[in-house]
Amino acid sequence: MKDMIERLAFCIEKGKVDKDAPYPPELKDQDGASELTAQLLKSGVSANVILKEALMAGMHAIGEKFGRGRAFIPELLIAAKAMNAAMAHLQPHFESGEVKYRGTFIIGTVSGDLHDIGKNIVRMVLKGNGWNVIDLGVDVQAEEFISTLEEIPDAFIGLSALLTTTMMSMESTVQALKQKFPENKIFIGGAPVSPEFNKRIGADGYFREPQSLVRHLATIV
Amino acid sequence: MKDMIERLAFCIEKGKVDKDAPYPPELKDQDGASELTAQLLKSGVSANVILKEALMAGMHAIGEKFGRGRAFIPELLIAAKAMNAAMAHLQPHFESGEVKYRGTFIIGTVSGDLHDIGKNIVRMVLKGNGWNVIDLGVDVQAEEFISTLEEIPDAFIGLSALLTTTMMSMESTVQALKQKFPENKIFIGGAPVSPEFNKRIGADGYFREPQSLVRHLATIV
Amino acid sequence: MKKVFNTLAHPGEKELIFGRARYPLKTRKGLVIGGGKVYPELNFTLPPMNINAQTLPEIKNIYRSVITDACDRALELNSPGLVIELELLIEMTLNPDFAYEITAVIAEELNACFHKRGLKTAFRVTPNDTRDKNRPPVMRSGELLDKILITFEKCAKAGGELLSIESTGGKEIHDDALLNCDLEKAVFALSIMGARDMEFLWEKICKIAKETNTVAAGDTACGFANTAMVLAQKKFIPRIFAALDRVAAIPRSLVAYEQGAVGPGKDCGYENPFLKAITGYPMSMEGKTAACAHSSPLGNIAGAVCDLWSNESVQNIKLLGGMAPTVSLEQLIYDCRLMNQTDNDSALVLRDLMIRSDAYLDPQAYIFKPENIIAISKAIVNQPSPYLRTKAAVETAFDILHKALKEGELTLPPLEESWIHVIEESIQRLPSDEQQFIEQIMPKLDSSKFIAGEYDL
Amino acid sequence: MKKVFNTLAHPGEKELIFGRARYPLKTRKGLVIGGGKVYPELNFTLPPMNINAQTLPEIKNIYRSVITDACDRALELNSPGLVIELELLIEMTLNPDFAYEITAVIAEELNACFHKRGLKTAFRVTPNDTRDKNRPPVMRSGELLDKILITFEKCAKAGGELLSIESTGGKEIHDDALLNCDLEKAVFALSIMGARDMEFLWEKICKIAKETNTVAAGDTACGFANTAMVLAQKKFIPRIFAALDRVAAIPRSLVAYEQGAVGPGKDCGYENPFLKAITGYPMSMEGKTAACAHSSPLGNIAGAVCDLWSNESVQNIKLLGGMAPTVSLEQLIYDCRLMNQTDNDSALVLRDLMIRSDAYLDPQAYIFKPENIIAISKAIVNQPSPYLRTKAAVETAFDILHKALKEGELTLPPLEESWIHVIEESIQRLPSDEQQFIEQIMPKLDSSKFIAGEYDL
Ligand code: B12
Ligand code: B12
Repeated sequence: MKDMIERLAFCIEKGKVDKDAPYPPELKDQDGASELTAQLLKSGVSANVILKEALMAGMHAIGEKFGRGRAFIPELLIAAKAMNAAMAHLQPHFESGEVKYRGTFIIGTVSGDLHDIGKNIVRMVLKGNGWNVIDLGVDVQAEEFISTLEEIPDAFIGLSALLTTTMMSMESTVQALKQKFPENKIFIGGAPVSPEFNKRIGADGYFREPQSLVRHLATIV
Repeated sequence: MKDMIERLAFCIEKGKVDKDAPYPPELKDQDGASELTAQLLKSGVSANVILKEALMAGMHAIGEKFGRGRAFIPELLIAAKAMNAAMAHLQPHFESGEVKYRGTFIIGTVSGDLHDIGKNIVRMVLKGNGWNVIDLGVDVQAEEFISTLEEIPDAFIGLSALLTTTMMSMESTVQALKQKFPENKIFIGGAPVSPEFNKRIGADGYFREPQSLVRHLATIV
Repeated sequence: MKKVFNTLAHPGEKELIFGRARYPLKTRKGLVIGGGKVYPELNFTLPPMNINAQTLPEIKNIYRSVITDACDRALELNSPGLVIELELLIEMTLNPDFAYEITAVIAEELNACFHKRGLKTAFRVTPNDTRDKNRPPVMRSGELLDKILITFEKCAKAGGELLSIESTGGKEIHDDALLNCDLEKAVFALSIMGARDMEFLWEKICKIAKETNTVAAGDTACGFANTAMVLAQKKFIPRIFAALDRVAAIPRSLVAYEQGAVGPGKDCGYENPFLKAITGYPMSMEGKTAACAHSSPLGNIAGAVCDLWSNESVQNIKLLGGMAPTVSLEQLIYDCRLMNQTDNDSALVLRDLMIRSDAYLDPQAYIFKPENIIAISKAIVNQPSPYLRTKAAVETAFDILHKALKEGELTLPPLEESWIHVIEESIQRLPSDEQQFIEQIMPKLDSSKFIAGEYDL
Repeated sequence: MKKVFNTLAHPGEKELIFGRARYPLKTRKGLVIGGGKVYPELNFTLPPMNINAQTLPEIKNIYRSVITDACDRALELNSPGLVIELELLIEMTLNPDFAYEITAVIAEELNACFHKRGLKTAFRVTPNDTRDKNRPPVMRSGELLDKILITFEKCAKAGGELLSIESTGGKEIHDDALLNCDLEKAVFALSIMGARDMEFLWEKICKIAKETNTVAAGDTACGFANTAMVLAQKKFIPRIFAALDRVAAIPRSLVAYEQGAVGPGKDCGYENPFLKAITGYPMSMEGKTAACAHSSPLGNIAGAVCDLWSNESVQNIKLLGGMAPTVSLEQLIYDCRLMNQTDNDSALVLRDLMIRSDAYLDPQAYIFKPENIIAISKAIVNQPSPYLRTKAAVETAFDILHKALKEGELTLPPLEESWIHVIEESIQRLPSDEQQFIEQIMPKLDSSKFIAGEYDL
C-alpha cells in the first residue's frame, strides 16, 4: 500500500493525470493520479491518508522545487491538474466531512486592477497545500469580499495589487473588511506592495511570494 | 535724497561694504554702504525708510538674481556683509523700537546632523529679507529650540536635515515643539525631505529653497 | 489602403543601428527621431494615491512638477531633445476628461519650455486598452471601446503628439498559454486574435491621428511577450519560450504600421528592433535604465538599434539625488550622450559592445544579434499573412537558437533543456494553412474566456 | 617609512583606462581589482528611521536583505564579481558595537554567497569622521577620535576588508572658503590642514589594516570638492571654482597612499583618476548611475579610468522593479558588462566616447581628459610637499582651462566669466614658500572655527 501511495504522490508531482495522458512521456501507458486514487480508495485506504500522504505530498514536492527555482509554472500547473483528477474521487469524502481542508482562503485582485497572473500562482500554491481557495477574480470590490466572508466567516483573505494607484483600493478594502471582520487575517502581495505598506494599512502580513505565505499559514493554523 | 537711497541699495546689491573695500572693482574709492547709511541718517531720513527702501531693496535685488540663477552665493554673501555694515548704523533705532524686523526666525540643523551649508543659505536669504534670524547651528536638540522659543514666543522655526536617518530627529523635534507651542509655525527643508514627509510629521511647510519660504512668509505675516 | 511590407527597409546588418532609421520622423517642435541622434524618452507614474475628481488637481500638480523638473534637468545636461510619455492609468481612460486635463497640463509645460528656453520636445500619450475590464471582453463595440477612442481624440487635441497603445486582443487566451508554455495557443492568440484586433483598432487610431494632425506611433505586445519576459526573469517559465513568444509577437505588432502608423514604436516593445528592420521607422527601447521598472536580460543590447531610449516607468518618489523621474532622466541623457558621440565607425564598435554584452547569456538577447534580427525579419516579410509570418518567425528563431545551443554559442540553464523538445514538437504542429490551424485549435480553447465573434472566428 | 610618489605610474595617456591599474589589488575571495575588469560597487543607506539599540535588529535585517537581494541579482546577471560598501552612519561610529554587528551581518551573507554559490565579493567599510561633531573640532585626541579608530578595528575584525574614510581635517575653514569662492583659503584648508590631518590619521588606519590583515583603501575629499561640485551643480558657485577645488584636493588625498594605502580609492573621490595616474592603484568612481544620489557633470567621463563603478548611495525603498539598491546594482552591472566586453582597441574607443560625452561641457569634466590628468598629475609629482603640489596643480589646471576657454574648446556660462579673473588673481597670490603662505593667511581666518594646534600651526 505504501508503495502505491508513493506512486500516486509521484504521479501528482510529475503531473500524470491519468493513464491516457501523454505527459510525462516517461510514464506513458502507466496508471495516473486518477486510477491510483480510485484503487487506493477501493483497497480501503482512508481519504484523509490519500490526501495528506499522496496528494499533498506530491504537490509539496513540486511546490518545493518551484520555490527553489527547480521547476517551472507549467509543471506546477500540470501537477495541479493531476491533483484535481485525484480530488474528484475524494469529493464525496469531503462532503461527508471525513476529510477537511486546512481552511478556506478567499483571494482576489483589488478593485481597479486587472493583473491576475501573480494572484493565480498564489491560488495554485495554496490549493496544492491543502487549502480550499475561493478566487473572486480581478477588479474585486470590497463588498464582494465582504459578502463572501459573510458566508464563510472563518476564511482567510488574500489581496493582490500590481499598480501603485490600486494600492489605495487595497487600503480601503482592508479598512472595510477590518471594520466588519476585525478578527479575520488579511494578507497582501503584488509587486509594488511592501512590509511598510502592510503596516501602514493595518493588514496582517505582506509576502513576496506564495511559499512564504504558506509557511506563515502553517504556523498559525 | 531718493538718489542717495538708490545708491545705497546699489551698494548693498553689489556688496560694496565701505569706501576702503576693494570689491567690486568698478566702485573703487567711492562711498560704500557704511558711509551712505551714515549720511542718510544724518540728513534725517528715517531708519525705517533706509531699511526698507535701501537695504532690503538691495538684498531683494541680489536675492532675486540668485533665485533665478543669475548670481552666485559669494555675491550674496558680500551683499550680506554690506548690509551688516549698514545695519550697524541702524542698531540704535532697532533698540529704541523705531524700526522692526519682519519677525524672528529660529533656525537650526536637527540633532545628529552636521550639514549646515544649506541652512546657512536659508539664514542669509531670510536676513536679507528683513528677518531677525537666530541660528542655533548644527546638531541641535529639541530642548534648545524649546528654550529659545520660550524666550521669543512669537518666533517662526526652521529645521534642516540632510540625512534620511536624521529625518527622524526632525520628526521628534516637531512633535516636541508642537506639544509645547502648538501655534508656532515650523518649516522644514533639506535634500531628503519632501511635502509628504512634511504632512506626515505635522510640520507647517516644506520648501525646496529659501526663496519660496520667504515668499510664503510674506503671505502670512 | 493597407501598407504592405514585403521587403526589409534595413536589409544590411551594418545599417541596423541606434539613432538612424531609414524613415526618420520629424515632430512639431523640430525633433527628428531616427535622424542621427538618440533622445531620452521619460516615463513616470503616480505614487500610491487615488485617482478621482477630488485628487485630479493634485495629480495635475504632480505631473506638472515632474515635467518642469525634467525640462530643467534636460537643459542643465545639454540634452538636444526630450520625449515625454504619458502612459495613462485606467481611471483616466475611463474618464477621458481626466486624460484630457492631464495631457493639457503636460503639453502646456512642454510648450512653455520650448518657446522660452528652446528645448525641443515631443509628447507621446498612451491610453489604456480597458476593454478587458469585462471578461470575456467585448472588443468591437461598447462603452469601453468608445471611451478609449474618445481618450485618443481628446489627448490628441490637448497636445499629445505621438499616439500609442498596448492593445490586448488575444490576451484572453495568451495568459494561459504562457503559464502552460503552450506555443500553439500563444501563436493563435497573437497571430490570429491579436492581429485581427489590431487591424480593427489601428484603422481607427490612424484615422484619429489623421484628423487631429498627430502621429500614429505604434502598439506593443507588452501584455504578451513582456509578461513572458517578466515570468522568465522570475524563473517561472523557460527563457527560450519567452524568446519565441517575442518573435511570435512581431507580425502582430507590425499590423499597426500596415494600418498607417509611422513610429516611434513604444519603448516596451522588444519586437521593435525587428519592426525597425522591416519598416524603417524609428523605435523607442528600454534597457538597463529601465531597471527601475523591471529586471531584464536585455539591458545593453536593447539599445543597439534604438532611436529613443526609455526608463519605462518610475514612481514620482524622492531619492537622495532628486525625484525618481528626474534621476532616471539624467541616466538616460548620459546613455544617449554616449551614443550620440559616435561617428560611423565608433557607432558600430559601441553597438557591437552592447550586443556582445548580453547576446550569449539569454535566448531573448541572442535573437537581437543584427544578423538574427535580419534573418527573422526576412522570414516574416516573405510570408503573406500574420499567421504564416508568425509561423515563419517562430521556426526561424527556433532554428537559430537550436543551432546556437548545439554549437555552444548559447547555453541554457539545465532545467530548460527538456523544454526544447516540447517546444520543437509544438512548432511542428503548426499547419501551413490558417483555416486548418483555427479548426485544430478552437476545440482546445476555453470558450468561456473569449468571444469568438469579436475576432471573426 | 613614507612612500614617495615622484613619478607617474601611468605616464602614458593610452594606459590610463578603465579596469586596468598598474598595481591591481587581489582580495581575499580572489577578486582582482584593476586586473582587467570593472566590477560594480554597490552602496545603500537606510530609509528614514532611528538608529539605536532598539532598532538595531531591524537595521540588521534591512542590511541583510539588501545584501541577499544584491547577491541574487549579481548571480542572475552573471556578474563576475561584486563589491559592497557599507558607509556607516554617524550613530554607528559613535557606537562601535553597532558598527561591528552590522558589518558582521553583511560579511556573513557575503561569505555564505561565496561559499555556496561562488560569487566573488569584496567588502568596503567606511567609518565616519565624527570629529567635527564638536566645534571647533579636536582632531588628535579625545573620545570621538578613539571611537573612530575602534570602529575601524571592530569592522575589520567583523569582516570588513577594504578600509576607507572621508576625513574632514580642514573643513572648518574650507566650508567658508567655498561659499566665498576664496581659493587661497581653500588651498590652505586642503594642502596644509587636510594633508597634515590625513598624515596623522592614515598612519593609524594603515597600522590597523596591517594588524587586522585588511586593506587600507584610501580617503576622499568628499566634504570638500564634492560639496563644491554639488554647489556648482546648483549654480551656487562657479563651476570653474569647483574644478580648481577638485585639483587642489589631489595632493591632500594622495597622503593616504603615501602612508601606505593601496586602493581601491573610494567612489566619491573625483580626484581618483589623478591618483590612479600617480600611484597606479585601482580606483572606484561614480557617475551617471549615481544620479540616484546626486546630479553630476561627470556622468560618463567618470567611468573612463575607473576600476570599480559605484552608485554612491540610495535609500532602501521600493521601486516598481524591486528595491532601489537592487535596481542600482542591475544598472551598474550592465555598465560594467559594456566595459568588460572590450579588447584593447575597443576599450580605447569606448573610453574616448565617455570622455567626449562630457569633457567639453564643464571644466570639472575637462580636467578629466587623459592628457590633462597626466599634465596635472605630473605637475604634482614634480613638487616635494602637499602645499607646493597643490599650488602646482591649481596653476596647471587653471592654465589648461584658460587655454581651452580662449580656444573655444570649452565654454562657460556668461555669469562665470567675471570669476576667471578673480580666481587668477588669487592663484597669483600663492607664495612659493609654505611658511610664508601660512603667515599670510592665518590673520585672515576666523580663529574661533578651528584649533591651530591640532594642525601644528
Ligand atoms: C503582465 C503585466 C500586465 C498584463 C496583465 C496580464 C494579467 N493577466 O495579469 C497587462 C498587459 C494586462 C497589463 C496591463 C496594465 N499594466 Co501591467 N504589468 C504587467 C507586468 C509586465 C508583469 C506583471 C506580472 O504578471 N508579473 C508576474 C507575476 C507572477 O508576479 P506578481 O504579479 O508580482 O506576483 C507575484 C508576487 O507579487 C506575489 N503576489 C502577487 N499577488 C499576491 C497576493 C498575495 C496575497 C500574496 C501573498 C502574494 C502575491 O506572488 C506572485 C508570485 O510570486 C508588470 C511589470 C512588473 N515588473 O511587475 C506590469 C505593470 C504592473 N503594469 C503596469 C501598468 C502601468 C499597466 C497598465 C496601466 C498599462 C497600460 N498602459 O494600459 C495596465 C493596467 C491594467 C489594469 N487596470 O490593471 C505598471 C504599473 C505601474 C504603476 N503605476 O503601478 C507595471 C509595473 C509595468 C511598468 N513597469 O510600468 N499589465
Ligand atoms: C556637503 C556634504 C557633506 C559635508 C557637510 C558640510 C557642511 N558643512 O554642511 C560633510 C562632508 C561634512 C558631510 C558629512 C556626511 N554626509 Co554628507 N553630504 C554633503 C552633500 C555632498 C551636499 C550637501 C550640501 O551642502 N548641499 C548644498 C546645499 C546648499 O543644499 P541643501 O543642503 O539641500 O540645502 C538647500 C535646500 O535643501 C534648502 N534647505 C536646506 N535646509 C533647509 C531648511 C529650511 C527650513 C528650508 C525652508 C530649506 C532648507 O535650501 C538650501 C538652499 O537651496 C550631500 C549630497 C547631496 N546630494 O545633497 C551629502 C549627503 C547629504 N551626505 C551624506 C552622508 C552619508 C554623510 C555622512 C554620513 C558621510 C560619512 N561617511 O561620514 C556624513 C554625516 C555627517 C553628519 N552627521 O551630518 C549622504 C546622506 C545619505 C543618507 N543616509 O541620508 C548624502 C546624500 C550623500 C550621498 N549621496 O550619499 N556631508
